[in-house]
Amino acid sequence: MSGWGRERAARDARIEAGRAHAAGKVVTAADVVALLEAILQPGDRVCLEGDNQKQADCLARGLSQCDPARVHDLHMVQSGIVLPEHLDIFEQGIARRLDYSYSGPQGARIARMLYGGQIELGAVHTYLELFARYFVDLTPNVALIAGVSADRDGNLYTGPNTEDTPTVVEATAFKNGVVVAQVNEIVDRVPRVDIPGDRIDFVVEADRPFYVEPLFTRDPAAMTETQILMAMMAIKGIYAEYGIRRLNHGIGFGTAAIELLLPTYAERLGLKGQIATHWALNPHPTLIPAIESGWVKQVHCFGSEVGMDRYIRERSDIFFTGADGSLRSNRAFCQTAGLYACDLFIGSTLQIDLAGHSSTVTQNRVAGFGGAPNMGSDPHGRRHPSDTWMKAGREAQVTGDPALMRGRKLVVQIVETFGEGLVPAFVERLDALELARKIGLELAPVMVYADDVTHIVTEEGIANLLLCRTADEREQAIRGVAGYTEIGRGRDRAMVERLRQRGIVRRPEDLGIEPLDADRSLLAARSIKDLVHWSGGLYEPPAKFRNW
Amino acid sequence: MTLAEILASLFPEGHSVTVAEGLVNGEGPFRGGRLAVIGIDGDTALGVDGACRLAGYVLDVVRRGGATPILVAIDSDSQRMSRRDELLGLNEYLAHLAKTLLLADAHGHPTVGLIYGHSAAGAFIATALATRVLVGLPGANPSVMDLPSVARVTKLPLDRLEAMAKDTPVFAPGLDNMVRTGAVQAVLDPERSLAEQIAAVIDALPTEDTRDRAGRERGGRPVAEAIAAQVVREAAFG
Amino acid sequence: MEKLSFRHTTQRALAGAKAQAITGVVASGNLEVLLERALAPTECTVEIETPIRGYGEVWAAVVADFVARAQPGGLRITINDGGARPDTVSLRLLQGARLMEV
Amino acid sequence: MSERIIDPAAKGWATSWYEASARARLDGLLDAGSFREVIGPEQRQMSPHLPLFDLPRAFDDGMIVGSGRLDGKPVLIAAQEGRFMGGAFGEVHGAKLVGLLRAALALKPDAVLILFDTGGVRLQEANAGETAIAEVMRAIVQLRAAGVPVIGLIGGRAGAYGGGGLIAGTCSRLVVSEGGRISVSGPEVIETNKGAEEFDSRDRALVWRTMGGKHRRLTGSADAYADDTVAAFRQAALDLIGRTPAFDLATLEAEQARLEQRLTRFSDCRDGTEIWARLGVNDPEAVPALTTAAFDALLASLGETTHDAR
Repeated sequence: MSGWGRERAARDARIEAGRAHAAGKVVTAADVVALLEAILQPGDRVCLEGDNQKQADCLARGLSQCDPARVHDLHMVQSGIVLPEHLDIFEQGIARRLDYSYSGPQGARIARMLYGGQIELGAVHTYLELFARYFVDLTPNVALIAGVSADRDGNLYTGPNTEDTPTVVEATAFKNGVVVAQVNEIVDRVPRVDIPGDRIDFVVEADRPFYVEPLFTRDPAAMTETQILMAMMAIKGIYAEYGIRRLNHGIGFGTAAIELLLPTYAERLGLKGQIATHWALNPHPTLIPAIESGWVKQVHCFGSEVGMDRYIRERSDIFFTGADGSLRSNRAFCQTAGLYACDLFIGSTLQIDLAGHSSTVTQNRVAGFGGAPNMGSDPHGRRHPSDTWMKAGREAQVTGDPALMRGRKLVVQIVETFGEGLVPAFVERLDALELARKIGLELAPVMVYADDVTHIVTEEGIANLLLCRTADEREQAIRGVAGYTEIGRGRDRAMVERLRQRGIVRRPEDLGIEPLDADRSLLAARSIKDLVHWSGGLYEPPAKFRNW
Repeated sequence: MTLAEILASLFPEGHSVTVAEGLVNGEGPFRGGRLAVIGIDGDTALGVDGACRLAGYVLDVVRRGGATPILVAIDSDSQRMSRRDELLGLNEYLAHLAKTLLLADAHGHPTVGLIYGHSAAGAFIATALATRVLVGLPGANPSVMDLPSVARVTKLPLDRLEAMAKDTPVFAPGLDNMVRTGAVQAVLDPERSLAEQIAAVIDALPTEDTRDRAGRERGGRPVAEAIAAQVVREAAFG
Repeated sequence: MEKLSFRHTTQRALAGAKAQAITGVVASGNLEVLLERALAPTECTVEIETPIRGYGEVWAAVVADFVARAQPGGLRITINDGGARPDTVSLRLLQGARLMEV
Repeated sequence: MSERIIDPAAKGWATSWYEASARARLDGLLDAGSFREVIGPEQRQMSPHLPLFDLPRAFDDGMIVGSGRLDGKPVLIAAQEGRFMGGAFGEVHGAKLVGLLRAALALKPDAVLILFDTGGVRLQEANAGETAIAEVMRAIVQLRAAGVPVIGLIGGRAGAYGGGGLIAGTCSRLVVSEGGRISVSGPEVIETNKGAEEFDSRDRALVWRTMGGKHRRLTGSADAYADDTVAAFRQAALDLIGRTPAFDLATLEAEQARLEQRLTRFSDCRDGTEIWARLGVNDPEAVPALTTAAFDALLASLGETTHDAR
């Protein structure tokens, strides 16, 4: 037998073995375990689809019920470690090695298991980085994915939460891998074909619809005056100053407050049309008032958001939708858009050190950062100018030929100086370093590196790190907005005042903002119910966010 | 004492008091007239159905007129905790039951609560605490919440709560603590005739709500009486 | 509970004639501030009861900054803290001073 | 230097009852400047018990009482601060309300208004709280019998739970907003004791269908439905003052009949929507999303939700 075609033959054998448990391509939920045991080989690289939003949970349960004597030592290559089953399989010996990107609720458990040696860790990637490796050296042998519906030929409708699916399928199906899709229902004809059927080998009719986390829903009722003050400063001191039109927001309350201040505070500042028009952003419910007020021109989404589907369908002028009318999201493309086509990323973090490095990892939690490190970085490959980008570049430039100057992406951290339980956000040394030491990580889990951060916004003011010329200036600029934390109280007051004269540190009063004006009456919506009203009843919030 | 023992001591000549599904209703001869008895027996939770029936019994007594005293004998659980009860408006049923007792009182029916077992929370407020005077029998165990549950909610260690409970009647469960708070006027003597003791209680009914005064005197509610009195003194229209 | 007490001298009395004001509520992460015009025109006291121990230095810094900024001469300020963050404390103090200036 | 973006007199929003503090509710509800507080915060009549638990106290113990005028009418008024200890009844908190109700017996105001916002009894002072609730209920009944209406307003974040729900059931009239909840056992308590199968407390829509303002208004548990604004509550209170039921045998017999009928008609209903359907609501699933105007129209079409039987 010749040396070529072995992968194809192996793939055909797996599919042949799986067919015993399928009617055509269709597999019942009850036969999932048998199917997986038939198609999986020990040591396989497996992508079990799941990120910070949707989860192939039926397949995850199935995988965790496989016999470890038959299915073992898998190498999991997947975006998210989110469901308990994602870690159960390591405890059971079904999986051994892990390369991933994001872990939300399982952050503490994953830290314990790493520490206990139950997981052999490759690396904690960014989404885009892991996707890239799918095409180079982490190509899955088997992909277990999730969609809304499929027909009997395997044509797949992902629904609004398309997210990672096209990327995962592309890497698997075109490199001799096997693709299993769980769907909520088998239909005669799918509303639209997100993945053509010839890339899907098996379709599992799941016992219940796949889980989606409403991760991007922020209840305006929980928004504080401090967050509103920070949002006012960001709008006036950064958005207006740099004329930011193309941007991405994180998921925190500070950025949600910015979204809710656009039709009120920013409108009164005369900024409509000047800022925040084009977005790489999930469909945040808190963006509804700005959309309805005509602020927003276009939004491309990584995924969808629970309850936003009807609204999006009726706002196809703003969102990317298919011929069927529903949202088409795509994490890989949206991450790329955020990286290369946005002039600003603004998000929150748990810890910032004196240089400006930041991380959401604490001593006992390996959070994983998902997309934030890509959004929150200056892409050196960018070659198109914009006024915003060039202005930031000018501020950063100190030496060299001005004709060779390039721009800078604005990467803004918006944090309250103290977090939950009076935990300071500013620290001498990131907990991430201690965690890396404890579990032997070669690379400390830093979310945004200092050299990518351009501004830090706190309730005390804005530090413009672009304008800092020395490490000492940078440290004092950070201390200068660190409030009453130990870092803040340890500032050189005279130097901070000098930085203030140069506009490197700016206080609310320097921006013409009276802190006592930071009032909840400024919010375009003060409750989830208000958002429903803004949407004309189209937004259908998940039950846990309702108080009616 | 059990309900049967209580009824025997109250009505040596016999009575018509029955218990059905934990609900007590009936009457017996008392000082030449009658004494009506309603109540809850057997640590039964009080839900919408039971509260409605008990309220009906009280209204029957009022409708018949006269000055028949009403004894509210209680050994109950808390209010019945269920989705159905709340859906149907349990708060209205419990409040209605309390109101019927307060109405009976206003119509000249002396109302006396007698706690001989457990009672808690809404069931306690709607029944025994809605009488003119509440008395107890040794062994009774009224509570708002048991200490392990208090420990869970307050996130305090149980042993610390138990130690605190010894000197702080204001939060700890038990008859003695309800006596010191003023909610329970007196503890009766199970060895003596309950008929005589209840008669004495009725003869000495206070004309107004004296529970906060008792709470101050007994140290279980040190400031309530003074606070209420200050509001009465100082409230005025500008 | 930890009790803290600060006494400051101001350059002037706080404007306005309002005798008393209260702002905020005692809730998790919040606090209530009672302000009374009860002292000599260039004196200010701040008394605090807080369930979070060990933040005396932070309170001292917050109060000192507030006094320097608002010049709350004449005020006796009493705080019931529910575990508020320093920025919230600053905000409530300034809100309180503004209420008294009416 | 600093520009003033907000003119406090011309805010874009009407003051939300749900969001407002107890003091802000009093301010907005009563005629401007008419509120006279009794035992104000400067008297520092705080809980004598909370320090034992190492818990912070509030100057007013979460209960603000006093007198004021409502469109010129003299009223006594009490407001609970739902954010302090969940608005729960402690010794001082409860005694202030007891005192106010007793004062009303002599002062004969046009009404006593109680602005509920409470989770029930404060566990750290449970016996005092529970006894105070009993005292409050007795005092309310005495007042009502003396011809003074007692009107409860419910729309705060803590709702009217536990003993608060029982006190509410004793009032002459109740105003409720959509966000307001009235119940004895809270969803979490039911779930803890009986399991998530009985009541999934995280299903907020279920919580409101079971004990929320619209359900309570539709079933006649509350007499008026107000928008979530202080102005709407003021108007609703004014509307009710002049038409409150007497407290007598006839009223309680009517209430008995009303409550018995409710049991007969809805005893087997598992969900609010089933009850609403039997009440004649055509599209019960749509009720939670109805605007105030649409909900008012629905109420008018049903008729039977308004009664004097309480």
